[in-house]
Amino acid sequence: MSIPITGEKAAIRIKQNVPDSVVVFDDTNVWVEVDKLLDVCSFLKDDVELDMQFLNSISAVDYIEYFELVYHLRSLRNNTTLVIKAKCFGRENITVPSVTSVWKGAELQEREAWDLMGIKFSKHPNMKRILLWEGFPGHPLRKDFIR
Amino acid sequence: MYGLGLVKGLMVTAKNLVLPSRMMTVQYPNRKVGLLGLSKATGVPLPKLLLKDPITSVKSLLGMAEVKESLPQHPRFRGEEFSWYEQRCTGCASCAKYCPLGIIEIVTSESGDQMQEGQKYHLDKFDIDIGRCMFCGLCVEACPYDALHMGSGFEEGTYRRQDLVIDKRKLVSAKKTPSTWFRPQLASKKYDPHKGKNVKWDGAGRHEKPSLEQQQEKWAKR
Amino acid sequence: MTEILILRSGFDFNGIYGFFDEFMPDSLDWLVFLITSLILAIVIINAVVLSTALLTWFERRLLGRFQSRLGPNRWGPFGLLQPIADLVSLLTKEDTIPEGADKPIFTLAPIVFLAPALIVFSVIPLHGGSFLGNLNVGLIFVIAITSINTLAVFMAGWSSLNKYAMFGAMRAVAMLISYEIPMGITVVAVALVAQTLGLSDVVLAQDIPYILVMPLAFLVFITAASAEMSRTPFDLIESDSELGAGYHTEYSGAKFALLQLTEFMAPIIVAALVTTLFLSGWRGYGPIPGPVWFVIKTFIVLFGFVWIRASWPRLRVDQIMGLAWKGLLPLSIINLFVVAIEVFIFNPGENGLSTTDLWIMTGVNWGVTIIAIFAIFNLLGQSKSERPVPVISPLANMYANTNTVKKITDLAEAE
Amino acid sequence: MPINTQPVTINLGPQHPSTHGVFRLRVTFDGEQVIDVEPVFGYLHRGTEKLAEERNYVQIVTLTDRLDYVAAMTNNLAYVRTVESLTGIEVPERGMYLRVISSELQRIASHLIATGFLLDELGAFHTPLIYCFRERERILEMFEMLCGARITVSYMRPGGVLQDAPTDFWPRLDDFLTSMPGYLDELEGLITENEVVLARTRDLGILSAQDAINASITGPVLRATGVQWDLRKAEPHEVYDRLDFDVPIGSVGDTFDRYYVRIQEIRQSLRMIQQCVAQIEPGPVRSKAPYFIRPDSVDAYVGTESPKGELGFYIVSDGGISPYRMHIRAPSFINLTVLRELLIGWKLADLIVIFGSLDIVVGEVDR
Repeated sequence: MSIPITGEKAAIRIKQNVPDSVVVFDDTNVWVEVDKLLDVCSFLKDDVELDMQFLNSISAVDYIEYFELVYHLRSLRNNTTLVIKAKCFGRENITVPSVTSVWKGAELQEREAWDLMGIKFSKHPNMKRILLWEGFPGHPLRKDFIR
Repeated sequence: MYGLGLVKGLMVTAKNLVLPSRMMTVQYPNRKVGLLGLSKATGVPLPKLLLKDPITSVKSLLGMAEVKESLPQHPRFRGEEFSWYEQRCTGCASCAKYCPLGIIEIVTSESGDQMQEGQKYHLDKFDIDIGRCMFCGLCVEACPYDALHMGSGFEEGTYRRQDLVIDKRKLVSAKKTPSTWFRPQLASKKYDPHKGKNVKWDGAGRHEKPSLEQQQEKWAKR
Repeated sequence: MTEILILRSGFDFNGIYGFFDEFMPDSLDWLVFLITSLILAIVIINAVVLSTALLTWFERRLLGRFQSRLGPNRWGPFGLLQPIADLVSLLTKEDTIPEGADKPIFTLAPIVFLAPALIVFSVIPLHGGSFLGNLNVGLIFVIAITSINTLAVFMAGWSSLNKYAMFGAMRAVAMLISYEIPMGITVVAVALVAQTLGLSDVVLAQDIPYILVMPLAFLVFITAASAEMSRTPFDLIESDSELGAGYHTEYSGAKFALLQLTEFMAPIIVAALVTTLFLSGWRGYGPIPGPVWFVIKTFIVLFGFVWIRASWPRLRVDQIMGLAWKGLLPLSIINLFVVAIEVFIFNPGENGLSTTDLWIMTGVNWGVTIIAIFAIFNLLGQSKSERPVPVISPLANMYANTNTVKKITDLAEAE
Repeated sequence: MPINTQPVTINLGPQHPSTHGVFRLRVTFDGEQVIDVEPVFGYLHRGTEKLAEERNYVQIVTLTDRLDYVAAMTNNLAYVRTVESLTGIEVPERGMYLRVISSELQRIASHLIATGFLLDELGAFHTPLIYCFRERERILEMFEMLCGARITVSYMRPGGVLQDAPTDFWPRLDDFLTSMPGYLDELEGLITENEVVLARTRDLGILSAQDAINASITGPVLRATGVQWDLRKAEPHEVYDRLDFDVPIGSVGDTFDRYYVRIQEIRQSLRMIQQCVAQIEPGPVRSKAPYFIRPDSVDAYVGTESPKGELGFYIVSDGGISPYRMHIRAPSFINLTVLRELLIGWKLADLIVIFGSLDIVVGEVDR
């Protein structure tokens, strides 16, 4: 059975190696600073103990006051999972560091997040709309999207 | 190696060429039959058929005779032509609420001055827009009185979209051959809707409608 | 009816010319010539188009049965009128020409495509002679005429102003020209053994069918011929899964009907040629007349084509070119070389090779064929089919943190 | 001497026989060689994630049918598992067995389609495709017995499956299980040793294990690279931990391996169904669950091994009757990450074959 790494364990490990990155954690999730996201992710991938070599999925959730990016990570070697979350505040011009350089699998998912949720990823190789056409007004998965 | 795999492939296709039992075609709606097939399909013995209808017999030898064929369907098949029993329906509109697409439109009015349990609303309108229906069957699953059943048909074709809206009049006059999907009471009776037997409203439900006395008794207890 | 007329021996150019010449004044020789040509043209076109229609039905029914379905059976007895229904459907469609197309060439291409296919039929000997009588350069004539196809395909693809059509046309030119060469070399071998270039004479020389005498030549010829008519596994000109339709992407209506007609005609031509060159043409046994033997043999070859079409996938463009230059060309040269030596040794006189000579050649050539094919296969490297044994990558371990492995072993022990 | 040609850009799709639906590839060719590929998504975008926000938890089951429309059962399974993990609804034993049986049948059907269309793209004139469809037809007939529909099944519900299998289902399943290995052998006879297929698929579009993991590839495409990773073993859900089965892997990671892994997985699925039929016992198939499910405000992500790869649902609930946000991790979509790297340098004919071997369904790519 895949064992979810507890937020506490992961948070301690991350804190030790990437200072000032963890905002808060609970049983299953770790919230990290948006600015440190790339550092945290590259640490998680290269770390021997956590070894999160596999990016499962990137989801973006609109909580109206803020957007939350959810990274579901998996270690294929240790058969463990980890959830990293990042809150980004504001409605317009949100920019989040892209993790494409760490996991190539993020490429299409980040484009999807930009297209449907309007979260821009900096240093993404091809930051274009993916499912909708260029010039589509707004981002449909936002809660305030009215057609 | 050395083309042997290619020869093996040729053998597989040859095997399928000579084995007619592997045929997957269903000749819907008409099946071409030979002479023997014709006598089997019509149930008329061969000599009698030859005497009685020589033209058709010759046609069948030429491979031009046809008999009706329908696609094989399980009794559980979820199809259109909804079977709806007005007698069982109370107008609770559960089906309309459960429909993921919201294509069932129900308008009711009070039928009595004092609505009590078991008493029913008067249904002014019961429309199902099967042009948008995806036959998921959630409405049937929702119906607490087993009033709405899936049908078994699949051959609806019209020239206008509006014609696909089934209204109350059509529902009442439609053939009542409900599918046994989510209706174990019909499945346990080994009912097959494709045989074309109509089911009356009192045989379609999981439970009988309570009598007036029972209702009054229950009402009085509260 | 027309077919029976054709099959009567003497129904060729000279026969008809003589028939009309009897009651026409000498000054009207040009008219007699014209009338004869017209009659021949009408007969050939009708016969060929009818047999092509029959072939489309035959192929579709047979493909259906190979694929365990029925094939067309609705229209007419056993679906025999299906080709007519198809034709009506195609002819009544709108004949569109793309906006930017080169209109004259676009219109001309189907005609250029169809004409050579029809002309070839005038020299195929059905019984003793062909429509044109016994043409003494029949082999060269056939090879020359069929090469015009390449031009027509390129015309169609180029003038359509469609990239898919262009792809198909470029592939066609590369492939058709490559396969001309092994095909020509094999035909030379046949001509060597038969000591003639006339198609009827080739049949007459076949005391033993040449498929037995020269199996290698037969294999090369049939492979090259299926490439020439672009059938599976060489159908990349119009590979439907890659190019949609290839060179005839933009064609519709009557023009498309012509292209399709020619395409279905090609197998008949090839099958007739194979019958003539390798299966001893109209020669057969028993009371069955020659033309019937010819048709039977042709349909056996056609059955083979359909069978292969139903069974094998398509090769890639570079593999097809590789097969032509690395596989078929050496094989055809080996065949020509061996046959030439044999013919030199037996040194046939006026009457050609004797039956004994042919039997000896058969024995030698079968050995050569098997050795040559093995050698070519080994050289091309396709025989090395061993694959590495799968090794579980250490990058993942799905049994970590789980006792599934233990459970399964426990279960096995318990049993 | 290098021949300089002008690059040609072709729009493969959205209407093209080999793009598995309405998928578009903008390909630049140098002669026949691919020098650049740009996939264009979105021709089948229906906004499933947005639609799910206004439907309740049972109604969404009908939406999941339409994601990967050749494998609706596994979509249902992935979704209801997420809802169960969100709410803690228990599933009765027989319901779990029926789930496994139906989703393994669906896996066979989906792999048959993948194999058939791959061969179709190789240029076999529909013969393997029709043989595959012939066997798939029997699976669809069994689905019709289970739930009345063949493609859009909507069979599973949070808390079990909708209905028990009818009595005539089991003989039909037995018949299928006994005859299917023979048909598979026949299909393999047509394909696996065929020189043309081998010449076309061997060493074509090789994907290394490292790249596959880095690009989040899952499913048979990942297993073909030699990575033994299967969520049915790694995260045994339902009754998979009681079943004995192997996880087939490929050796090179080329197109042939992707095909062959699928064929072997079909055999493993048959094995699993056989064990399920032996183990299943009478009982309820669906536990009592309210129709309007109101989970606590939590989120849950559950990945399930679907025929295409890991199909994951991430559901955020705000306590209402419909999810606050539902995100779908679509395997077909994410497997396309490596498309560009796989295709560049190959020829047009190879492009079609490599693309076909990835086995995408546009309903799932665009959602």
